[in-house]
Amino acid sequence: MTTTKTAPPAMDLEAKLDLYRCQVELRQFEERAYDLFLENYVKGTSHLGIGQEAIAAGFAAAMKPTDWTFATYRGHNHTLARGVPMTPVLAELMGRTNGLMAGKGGSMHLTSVEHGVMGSYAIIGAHLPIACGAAWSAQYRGTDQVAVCFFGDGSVNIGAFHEALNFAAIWKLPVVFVCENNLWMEYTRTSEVTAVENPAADRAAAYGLESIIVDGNDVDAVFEVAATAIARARAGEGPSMIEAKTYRHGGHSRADPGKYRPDEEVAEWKAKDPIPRYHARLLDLGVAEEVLVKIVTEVAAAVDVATDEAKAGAIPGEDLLMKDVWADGGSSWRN
Amino acid sequence: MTTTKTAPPAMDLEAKLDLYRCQVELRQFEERAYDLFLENYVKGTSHLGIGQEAIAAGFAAAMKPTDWTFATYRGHNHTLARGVPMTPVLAELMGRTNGLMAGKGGSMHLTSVEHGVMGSYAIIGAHLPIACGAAWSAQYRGTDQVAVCFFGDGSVNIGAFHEALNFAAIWKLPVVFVCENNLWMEYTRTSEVTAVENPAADRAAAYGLESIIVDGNDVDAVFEVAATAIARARAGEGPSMIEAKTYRHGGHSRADPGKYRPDEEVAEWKAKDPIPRYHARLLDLGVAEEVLVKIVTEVAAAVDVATDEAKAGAIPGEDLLMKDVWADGGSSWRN
Amino acid sequence: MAQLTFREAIARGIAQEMRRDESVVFLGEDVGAAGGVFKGTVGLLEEFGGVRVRDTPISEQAILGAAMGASMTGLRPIAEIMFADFFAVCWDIVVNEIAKSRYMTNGQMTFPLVIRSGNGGGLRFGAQHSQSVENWAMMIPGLKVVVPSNALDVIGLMAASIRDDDPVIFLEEKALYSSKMEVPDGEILDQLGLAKVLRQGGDATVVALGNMVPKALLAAEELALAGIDCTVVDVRSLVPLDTATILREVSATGRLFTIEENPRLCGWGAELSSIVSEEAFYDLDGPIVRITTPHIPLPAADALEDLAIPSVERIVTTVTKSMNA
Amino acid sequence: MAQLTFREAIARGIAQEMRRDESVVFLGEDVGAAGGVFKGTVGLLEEFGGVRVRDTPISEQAILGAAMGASMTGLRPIAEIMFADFFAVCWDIVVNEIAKSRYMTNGQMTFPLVIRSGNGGGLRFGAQHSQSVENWAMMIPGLKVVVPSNALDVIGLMAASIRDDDPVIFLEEKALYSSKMEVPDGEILDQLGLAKVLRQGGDATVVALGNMVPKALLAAEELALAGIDCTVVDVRSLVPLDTATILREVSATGRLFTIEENPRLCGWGAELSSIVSEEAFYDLDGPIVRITTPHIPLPAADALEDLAIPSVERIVTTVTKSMNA
Ligand SMILES: Cc1ncc(C[n+]2csc(CCOP(=O)(O)OP(=O)(O)O)c2C)c(N)n1
Ligand SMILES: Cc1ncc(C[n+]2csc(CCOP(=O)(O)OP(=O)(O)O)c2C)c(N)n1
Ligand SMILES: [Mg+2]
Ligand SMILES: [Mg+2]
Repeated sequence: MTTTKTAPPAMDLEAKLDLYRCQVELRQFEERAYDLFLENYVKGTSHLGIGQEAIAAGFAAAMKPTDWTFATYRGHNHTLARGVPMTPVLAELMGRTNGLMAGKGGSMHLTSVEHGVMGSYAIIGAHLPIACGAAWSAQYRGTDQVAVCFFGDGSVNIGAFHEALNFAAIWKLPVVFVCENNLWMEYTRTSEVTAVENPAADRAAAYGLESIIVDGNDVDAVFEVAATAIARARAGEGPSMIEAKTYRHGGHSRADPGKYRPDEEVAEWKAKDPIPRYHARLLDLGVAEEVLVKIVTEVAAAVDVATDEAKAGAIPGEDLLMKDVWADGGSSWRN
Repeated sequence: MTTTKTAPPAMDLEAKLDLYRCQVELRQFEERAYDLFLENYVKGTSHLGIGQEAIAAGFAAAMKPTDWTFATYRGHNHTLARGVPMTPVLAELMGRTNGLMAGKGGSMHLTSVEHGVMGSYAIIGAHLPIACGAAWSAQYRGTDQVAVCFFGDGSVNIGAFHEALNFAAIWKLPVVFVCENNLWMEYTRTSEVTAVENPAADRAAAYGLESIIVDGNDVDAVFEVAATAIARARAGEGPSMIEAKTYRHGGHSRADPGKYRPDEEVAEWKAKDPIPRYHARLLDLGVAEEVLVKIVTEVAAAVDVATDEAKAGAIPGEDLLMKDVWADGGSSWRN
Repeated sequence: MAQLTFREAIARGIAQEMRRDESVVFLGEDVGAAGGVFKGTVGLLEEFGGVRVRDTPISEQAILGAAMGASMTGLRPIAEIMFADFFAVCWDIVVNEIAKSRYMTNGQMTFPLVIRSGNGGGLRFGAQHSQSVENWAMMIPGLKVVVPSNALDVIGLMAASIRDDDPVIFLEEKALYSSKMEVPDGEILDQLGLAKVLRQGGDATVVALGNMVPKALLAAEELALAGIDCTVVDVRSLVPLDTATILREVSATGRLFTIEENPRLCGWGAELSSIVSEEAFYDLDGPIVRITTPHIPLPAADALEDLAIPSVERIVTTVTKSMNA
Repeated sequence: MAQLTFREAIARGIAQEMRRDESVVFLGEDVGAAGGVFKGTVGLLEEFGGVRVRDTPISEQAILGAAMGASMTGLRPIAEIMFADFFAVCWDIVVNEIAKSRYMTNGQMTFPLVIRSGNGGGLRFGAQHSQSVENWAMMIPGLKVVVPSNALDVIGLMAASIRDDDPVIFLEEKALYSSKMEVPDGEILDQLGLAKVLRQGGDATVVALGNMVPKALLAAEELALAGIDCTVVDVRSLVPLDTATILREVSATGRLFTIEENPRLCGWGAELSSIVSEEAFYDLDGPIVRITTPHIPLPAADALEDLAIPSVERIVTTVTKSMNA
């Protein structure tokens, strides 16, 4: 592990409170999403990011609004952290017309171009080359945009990962690859099927990149490493890959209680929960407990409002079904 | 670069003369194949291995007859080095019924299961996972067979390379990956599109493997490194990856005069031609010049015979066309 | 006899063959300890051990490459591609390598392997986890393609696929995993390339596959009440294709309807239509009608997905309209 | 006017569009300094420089991923996949990502990109370098599919594809690269989704694509001598498909023959057959006949490849036999 060389940007207390609020929002949103599965409002599958909030929050805080996020099917956190309101996300999970994509994408494909959320991708590895393409476009057009691309530890063994990393490196693209290493694939431990100990960091050298590992449950540390890598990319110094160590508290997806994991392992990681940890740090920094409690309460109210709004959404019909296969808005393949 | 740890097997003069003969055979065969293109006996495309003979010869000598070769479209050398006679190979290039696959595969797909040549593959990267499968089968059945898989320097940037290397490493498969680094892809220099200097060796660590580089124009050196890696695989110690530095004297394929390469580069490498080099070494070892000349003459006669035999082959017809899609020997997809 | 779900039938079919043949091995993602994400392989690791039942990394090209290399050297591997949509990340190994190598080598090599995969929609998984890919595979010379519609067929066709010396793409309809039926005890072995006539009727022939089979049967019941008596054929195996049965049944009724859970273009329905209009043209009494998913990616929302995939109601309406035209 | 080869037309079409639109960029393997392995892009690097014309590693997923990501953020990339067979190594990016993302995002994203590739056989390259893949692409909702048959169409359809806001799979028949024709100077712009009637005849309608078009025309000449007068339609674009023209021409003659350089199953010929027998059934005077490559991988030997791919002679014999049946 090498730590970054340039000085981290200073962060004031206000910004830290925002980081706290962001993590609380993600957490409460995901908990509500879970409840709504149980109530059968959310059909299909869904992959929660509970326990991994610090990564989404830290990176989003380090990005400009014009930067781009590329997420996986475990993308609720990343979508919300970029400023997408809760209601359309929740409505999307419920398959309503007021959903982010009117129900056509679902939980695994959250996208909000307006917020720089350039898609959530459900095929392992696919979005790494796509993020390269966005970064290439920024480079070509001479904008200062950076693409940040998140993926899991299990995703480092698929071909597209390899092609994208080499491609980004040789073209010096403004892209930051972020491996959220939560130790597990679906039900298999990544270390059992991966030839190196740190799935992303130990492969950085194969692409001429620095090996960077960060505590993914420490939002300040994440912010720091994110800011450095993004600044590097923006300055035309090329891609970075960051491995953030973290853990998902629940199962892989809706259907999975996550019982294959040793109880002690789950307990150990729950003790490292990024939110109580940050809570404690903020108290140490002199923030009053009631300021934090107020944030939690406000978020809870917002989640309730979003839930009601989402539930009020209409059920989509034939018109939406046959819309937007093509750029002309239609779906006709013949004259 | 790390050199191998176990002592190399000793090689007597007889064996060295065989290595010489093998290289001469490959060279003369390829030269004849080239002439036959010009005479329009060989249709389609063809990728010669002139200049790269030491790798094929050295590895083949280190393999048992029951071991397996997996080659690319540049596979004439590897096929012949395993003992496949020249006539069926030449006849295959000409599309005759006495061809190795009766004309159905062509130059890019030479296969002789009988000789352990388990196919030549024309899609970059594809055969690396397939070689893993053969190695897995040897491991499962408890035979001592080893799969040796050759590929080019340009092939290290495709997804299948990455998947296969990781897979072989975690399953500790008896497979030896051999990168024949001839510096060029088709018309593009590999270093221009590859993030590391030594395309294979600098990536070995990403799969927990040792970084091994060998002079691919020195057949003794190749034999040594091959014997060590194969012994390792046979002993159940898992895969190796070897990068052999070499050069193709001609263009990429039949259609290519290879003019994009600087004259000095070509000249420099022609000066390192493995065959004159080995010739000189054998003389140093006390072999009489006429022994070597005799080998060259014998091979030339054999190439002539093979040419005549190949030309005498029949043109394949409808019966072969519709044969062997399926294991029942036929091609019927309906009743 | 035992009540068996479709997903239990998968494991039973595989276990039956692994017991009788040591060369049968099984690999895929989360197939071992977890018993598969669809719980189709529960118990296999426990019975056959970790040497024969192996979890892999997320490396579909490596999975299928390994299956291919193993099959050419004496094993009979079964590989799982978790969702059929993921064939797209390893399509080269399937179509350029596995399908062609026997032919290219003039029969020197044989590839006795089975690739099983969760196919089709209905589970609200969205466009990248709901595709039916039987047409992708049918299009490629050198692949056999099997799609069972019930637990009994799963066992018998799985056994036949494993014993077959050619590569078989074995597609398991995700929407059917929890369907149940009575299945006899003991060895079950079926045959590839045989369609099944599930219902005889004099007015029209309805040909369906996989998850569309139960829908076709329900539609036929409704249609019968309205006076349209349908023959229903379960294709079961697209390659080899039982054209004899299909041509016979279409000629008998003079009308063909195909029910496909596939986007519109170039599917097996079009292939059947074209075979019939070339070979049984003069037996036809009216247009051949294909009922398919529209030519769109599958949407995630339940309401939209239900509109997209052919329903019993759509089958009934379409057949009725065409028969009364 | 200038005599132009098909391969020169590629470069001319691309250059025309790169001149008028800075957002058009081009990437692929050996496309720059080497001018493409089929010499289809000679001169582009020289005219447009290394920032707009870029050589890539052998990483087809990265090539197409880059094209997709660039197209969703304001560029109009053209990507080359050297041989169409190599689509198999990057099929996921094509079918699961590029084709579906506009629909999945409810129209938030647009993908104005062109993927061009050398398609088809005839060059004795063997099974892994000779496939026609237009059917693979036609099957996938969200992809447009264009296959020109001559140099003029290459330029005009290339321009139309580049200006189109949807992803276009642009297939260049390898067997046609050295064919030549007179092409006017100045801007050439054609339209996607229009078939061309190349010959009018009263007896049968022959529909062909790409390299089969010149063969169909030659066959029609021979057939005319034997008293069978054929209409010949060049499909040009499979998606969007000009069903209006095809249905009109088939209805006029009452007979349809499709000529496809594809293995037998599930091709565009089957799709056309099925459209016609559903929508123009009562206009048909006889069976619809598809002429295709047999359902086998393509062999390498010249003699075998010539037997496999539909020839003028096979077209003549098949049409004659069927018309006289
Ligand atoms: C190509 C492909 N193979 C398999 C899957 C099925 N799958 C979905 S998530 C997953 C595990 C991914 O693990 P990881 O990358 O660690 O991400 P995490 O789910 O832990 O966030 C698998 C195997 C897939 N979506 N795509
Ligand atoms: C997937 C794929 N992409 C592209 C090609 C076209 N192609 C054939 S050989 C070649 C260059 C390979 O270079 P290298 O791996 O160095 O091998 P060499 O030809 O030098 O032996 C390319 C790009 C291919 N066959 N397969
Ligand atoms: Mg993980
Ligand atoms: Mg090379």
